[in-house]
Amino acid sequence: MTDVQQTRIAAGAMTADTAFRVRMRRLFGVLQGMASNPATVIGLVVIALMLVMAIFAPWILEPNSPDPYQMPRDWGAVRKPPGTPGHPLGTTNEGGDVLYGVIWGSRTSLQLSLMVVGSTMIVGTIVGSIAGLVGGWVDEVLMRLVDVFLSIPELIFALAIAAVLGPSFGNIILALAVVLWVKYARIMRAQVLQIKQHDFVDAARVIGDTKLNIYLRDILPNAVTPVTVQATLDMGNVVLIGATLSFIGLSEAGIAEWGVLVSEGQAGIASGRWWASTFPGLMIFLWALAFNLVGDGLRDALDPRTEGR
Amino acid sequence: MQLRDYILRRLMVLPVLIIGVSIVVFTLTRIGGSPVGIYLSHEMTPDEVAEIEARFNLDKPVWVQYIYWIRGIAMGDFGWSGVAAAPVADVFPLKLAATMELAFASGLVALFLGIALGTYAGARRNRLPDHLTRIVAVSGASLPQFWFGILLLIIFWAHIGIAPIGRSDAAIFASIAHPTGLYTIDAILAGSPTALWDAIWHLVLPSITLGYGATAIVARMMRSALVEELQQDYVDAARAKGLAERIVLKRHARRNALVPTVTVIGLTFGFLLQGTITVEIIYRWPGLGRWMADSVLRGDQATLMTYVLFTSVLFLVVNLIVDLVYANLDRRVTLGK
Amino acid sequence: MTTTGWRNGLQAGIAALALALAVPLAATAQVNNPGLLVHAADDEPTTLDPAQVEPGEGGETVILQVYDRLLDIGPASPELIPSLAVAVPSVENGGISSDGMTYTFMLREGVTFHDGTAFTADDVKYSWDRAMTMDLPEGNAGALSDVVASTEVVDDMTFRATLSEPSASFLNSAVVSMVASIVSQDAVEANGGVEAGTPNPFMAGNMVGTGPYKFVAWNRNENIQLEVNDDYWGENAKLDVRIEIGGDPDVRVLGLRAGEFDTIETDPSFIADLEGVEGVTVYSGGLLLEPLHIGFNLNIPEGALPSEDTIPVDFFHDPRIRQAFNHAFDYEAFLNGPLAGFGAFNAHYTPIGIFGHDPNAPVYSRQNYAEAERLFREAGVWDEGFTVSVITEEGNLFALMCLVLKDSIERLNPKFRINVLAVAESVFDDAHAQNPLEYAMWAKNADPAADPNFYMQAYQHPDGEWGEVHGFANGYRDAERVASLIDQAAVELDPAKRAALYSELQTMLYEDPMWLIGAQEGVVSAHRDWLMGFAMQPLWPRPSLKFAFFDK
Amino acid sequence: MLDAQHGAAPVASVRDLKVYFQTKRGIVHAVDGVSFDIRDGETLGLVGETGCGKSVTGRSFLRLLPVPPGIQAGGSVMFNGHAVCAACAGVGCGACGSTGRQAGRDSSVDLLGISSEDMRRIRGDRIAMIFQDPGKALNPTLPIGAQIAEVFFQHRTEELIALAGLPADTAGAIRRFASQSPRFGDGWLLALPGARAQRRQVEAALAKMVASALAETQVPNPVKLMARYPHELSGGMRQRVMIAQALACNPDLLIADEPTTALDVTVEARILELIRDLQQRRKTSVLYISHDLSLVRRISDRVAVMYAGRIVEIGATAEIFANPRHPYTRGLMAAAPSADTPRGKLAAIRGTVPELVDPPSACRFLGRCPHEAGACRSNDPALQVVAPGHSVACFIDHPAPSGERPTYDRVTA
Repeated sequence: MTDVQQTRIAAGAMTADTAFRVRMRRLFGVLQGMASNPATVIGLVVIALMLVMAIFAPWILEPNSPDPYQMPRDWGAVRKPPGTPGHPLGTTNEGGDVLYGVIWGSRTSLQLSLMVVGSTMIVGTIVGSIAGLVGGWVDEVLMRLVDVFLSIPELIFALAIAAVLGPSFGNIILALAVVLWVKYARIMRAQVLQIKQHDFVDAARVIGDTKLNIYLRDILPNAVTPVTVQATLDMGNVVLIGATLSFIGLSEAGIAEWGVLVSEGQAGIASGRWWASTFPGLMIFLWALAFNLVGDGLRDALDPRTEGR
Repeated sequence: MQLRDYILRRLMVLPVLIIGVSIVVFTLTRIGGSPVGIYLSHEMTPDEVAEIEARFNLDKPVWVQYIYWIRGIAMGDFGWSGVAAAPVADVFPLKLAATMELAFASGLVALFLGIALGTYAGARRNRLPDHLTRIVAVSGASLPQFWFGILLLIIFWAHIGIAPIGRSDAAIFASIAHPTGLYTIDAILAGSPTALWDAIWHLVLPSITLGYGATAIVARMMRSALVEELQQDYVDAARAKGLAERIVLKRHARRNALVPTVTVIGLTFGFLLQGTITVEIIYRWPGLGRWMADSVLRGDQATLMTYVLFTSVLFLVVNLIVDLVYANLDRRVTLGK
Repeated sequence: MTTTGWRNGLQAGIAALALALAVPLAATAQVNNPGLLVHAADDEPTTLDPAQVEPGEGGETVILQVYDRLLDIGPASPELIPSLAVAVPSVENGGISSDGMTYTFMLREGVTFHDGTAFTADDVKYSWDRAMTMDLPEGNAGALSDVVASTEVVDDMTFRATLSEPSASFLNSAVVSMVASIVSQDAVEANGGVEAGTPNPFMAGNMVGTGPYKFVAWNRNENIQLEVNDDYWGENAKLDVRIEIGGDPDVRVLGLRAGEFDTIETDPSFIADLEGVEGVTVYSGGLLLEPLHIGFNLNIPEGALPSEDTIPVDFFHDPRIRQAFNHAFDYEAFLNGPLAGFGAFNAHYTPIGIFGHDPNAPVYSRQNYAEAERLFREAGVWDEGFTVSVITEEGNLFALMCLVLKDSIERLNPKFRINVLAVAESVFDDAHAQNPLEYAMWAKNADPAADPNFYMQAYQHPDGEWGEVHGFANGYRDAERVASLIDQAAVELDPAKRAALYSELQTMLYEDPMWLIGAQEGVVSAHRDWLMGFAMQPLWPRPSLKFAFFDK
Repeated sequence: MLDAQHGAAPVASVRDLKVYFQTKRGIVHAVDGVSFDIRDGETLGLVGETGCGKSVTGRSFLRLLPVPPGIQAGGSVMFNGHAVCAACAGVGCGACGSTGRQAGRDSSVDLLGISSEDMRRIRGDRIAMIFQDPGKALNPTLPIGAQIAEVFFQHRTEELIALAGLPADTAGAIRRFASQSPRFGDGWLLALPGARAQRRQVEAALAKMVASALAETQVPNPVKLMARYPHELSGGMRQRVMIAQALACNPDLLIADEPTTALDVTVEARILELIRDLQQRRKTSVLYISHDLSLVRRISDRVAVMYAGRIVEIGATAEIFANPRHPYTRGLMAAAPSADTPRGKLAAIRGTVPELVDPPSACRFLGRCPHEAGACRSNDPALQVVAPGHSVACFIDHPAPSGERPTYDRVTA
């Protein structure tokens, strides 16, 4: 009996250690895989540029006082075309500087996506983990709740929530968070269930590890990859849905956010004032594209099946 | 036998999900404050406000209101739409027909185009056509539809002036009967080429706008499914039989790649349904999506509740059908379990 | 390196791009849709029933075309003209009794409803009684029931109304209002009849009137179709009508430029896009009688404000703060920006064009930061600052006015913060209908009227409609004086003396403002050149057009 | 090098075959200069560990390598196809001496050099292949019959038309149907009454051919089997179907790539027997690829041992097993699975197959070899004859250029 146990302990310790090494080697492989895909590299570069723009926005363009997330409105210079002195990308119907909107919009978008993805990831991970670890009726109830949430098409759901809460950027964040956490819960639960089957988790259990320990050391790190892929894709997706909600009219007026700018600038497109929505629209497109490219690249790099035979 | 158990289980869960959705929807609209704001004005006395609330049973406890709502739905009464100034149930079928026509047109185009594109790319993996298709696919999923639509509108409607907006020419519309509400079908039934052409012509730009993203989804799925199938042994086995590459691709790989691609129909359907909102706004398409957007902005809760509930049920049913079809189609699924 | 360096480089390149892309749209020369007038409307009606329609709501436009009223207002002047009544009642022609209590209308013979039934005095009585009986809260029945004590059919072609008290504005405000439209008794009785407090679904979506247009169809969210009534008692309309509903403002502008629409509803901010466009005529003239205003709430319930707000509930009790807001607002920016120059400064409640407006009375028309700062300092809020929310409807001029206010106040002192809550129409209506109001400030426009007394009662009198909701009595420097001046003016029959009273009020209220009035909006409209007989009458429901006059 | 007792020209000769793969880590030399012959009618066993390149070698006969990332780096695979006896269509008759072959009409082609169209004609007809896992190598969504039918469509159109009782000059949609090359609109054409009848005839003929092909593999009730799907069958049955499909056209060469690995041991024996039996009846040459030495010993006439992209030893089965020369072969034999060791494991040889990215000029077995000497580090041994019909690539049996010779006694750490 003790013999068997000891062998198992040894095996457990060894596999856990190997698992870590395998993970590190895989991570390295993933990075290498991503670097070899030109589309992913382009995506990474665009994301880097966007991040630089977002982080250094206050140094690129003087923040509007007192609220830098409000468009600086020059009511005396409304609807100026690009190339107007002081407004290289033109101005909006409210005299807002489009360049300011484009640059500070990256900051707003970053906030939006970080807040939504961050909160949904945390909530989803916790709920999914609880469902997967506890099992039983808790799992059943949580998963039915998740199913109900997944039954409503996400844009329509977010639209309904934002509509009910009233138009504001904060409410868009809230609506998206309410809608999107379920994806992570589902991924996380599947991961927990899958990894629970693995030998090394069994081994750890045999040597008397606490559940929490097993979870933190073995299960959580293994689940990081699919969650990361989903989060990367969501970083772009969230901005896209947010902008769509803004377009429909659920944003608050006057903030420096790309979706708001497209929707406000839309009013002038008919009259040849293409700039106020074109540039911010392009930014939404690039943002979503970049994260989609990287998310795709990440998924491909993580997917063992795409390795050459 | 396993398949039947699976179907039974799915069918049993369906009502649970629908009730769940209805509770979520109902709760949501009650959080949002008064559903009758659209009728109120500041000239009203509190008595008058109470009178309007009583008209909509808002003086009752919340759970009673929910029962009223569900009972109404069961009897075909979805409430009164303030925006359409008519019972929701009266206007809904007309709007639904408009939206479905648009969604189906886009969906069909997307399905065929997506499968063709995905096959083309998947068969030429890691070569130029594959990279180009990838760009189409990723950009399709990243392109803000409302922005794309506006750009098309500007070019083809405002600048070149060849594309129309709306759903039909009013005069041509009036010239034929509309038994189905799907104008293309109506035109065929009426045997009027003019009306058919008019209906199709009005469909073109909205379908492109809506279909682009859907094409991307299908193409992407088809590509990866095909790449996966092409790596299977049976493809090599088919080649080893001396089959021409064309037949290997069409009869074996593509055919089997279509099976997992079926699952994407559910996803695409949701995408199209959501997309109709912005596309209908832009192209003045008189469907559910535009009505919903109007209702959202004007606080027409009866419409909003019906719309969310209906689209969810539709989404659920379509996904259920897709899953069942998939389980049936893919014999490997039953084999594996 | 400064930011200007790279900005200049970017500018040069993009200016060239701008020139290349801003190609003018191709103009269409021939007349589109001959025989049909296509009007692009802003809002979808919520109802087509005169007894249910809310003043200023989209359905009024359609009701104006399809139903007739006893009297009408012509396109040229605000004078009343006969319609279904053959004469405008007056004391001289015996239509108004000498005590001003009974009005007798001689009706037009040989008029038929669109369903073929004959028009008689019964229909008039039925229509008015119907509106007053239904008394729908959302409708405007009060315009009749507030003054009409009883109605009576004298004979087939004579109708008499008895008032509850004399009213000089009965004809102007009640008889021509949409709620007083004459509906077909037979049609209503055949479709649900009259039930107190309950809307009639048939009438909400159908119309049987006597007007120059017959109702054909209402395709929700799409269009409303009307056709010429060939049996009209007056001059026949020339063009069938299709009212296109619910396009975005820019789609309407595009459609007009492309020639798909003949007339469009627009607001001044879009006029710049239409000026100089070949084939399009921009009509502008006169001012709307609906000042754009922001209200100060002096009656905020404790704890009701949004959580971000830092002001005390009695914030606006101090007239200096209200004055300071009025001084700080950038009027020129608002007029020249969102209103594109169409409008006038008139910072108090006797609108330009209304009797009693004193052009010499002081108005807030220029941003005066020095004065605003002085007043804010005096009121003791300068150093600490404040945050206050202003609620308004999203997506229109009101929201833009709020943004101008936000910029004006926040630039004056960064410690001052204005949150603009631009919400859905129904949410706003809901908030706006509460008494007491749970927001410190809100923005909208005033309801139009023809007489100064209406504005004074509704918007300035401490016991008036808003005086009560907003608690003006808490804030006026001399509430009794304001009340008595308004009451005096209401009954003063000598125009000169009355004008003097209003003049005094204007001066007084300048020092003690209860509103911030951004501007009085100009009347603007745009239509295709090929449209003949274009006329506007601001006293008609917006967009103030009668399609029957048009031809092309 | 040719075995005297056969004397005939080999059915296939592989010369200096090199197949490289482009991977993220570099170019993998999966097959690196392999030469051997397959003699007419013999069974050649190709053994080695997983990843040694034996499957790639086998697939090279059919050019079934993914183009990128596979690189056909060089060498040749000469194939001497036989012309089918005109009298009996390959069944075997008096005219051809029961060989089914028309004497003197053999043609030799380099399989690596011909056009893909020519290659396609050879595949399934002259050279066929059986795959490792019949569950994966059969299309899961097509009935068995339809899958075997494809071989006949492809290579036996004429016979099909003849068997259906149609004139040999049948053209148009029916011919296209019988050769599985439909054009757009053929569906409608074939629905026409006249064509439909002809089509039925073709289908009936086809069913007959498929059934007889299946019957060859001793499956019960072949007609019923035709309508079933692969997943409805057991593994053994599936492999029988694969074999029927492969042998349908009576090929000259059969590549059997671990055909029994995925099967139970009991089934394995029966399948082996079947292959053996069919091979002997039809005089088909077989390249039998396996990692299982004992299995190869049972079925092969000759054995080639592959290691790391090279053939290290080749010779008659008896000779090899009696007198293994290469240390790797010896290692394999020592590790030969007995009844209770799990299959597919060669646990006794320490280490693993080296990565084949840019291999150095040294013995590939270096590092795993218990007898390695200095010469093995700097020289790459080539295959040399050590006995008649027995070649080995090791310096033990033929000195390295330096003259150094490791011996079996020497064991280094």
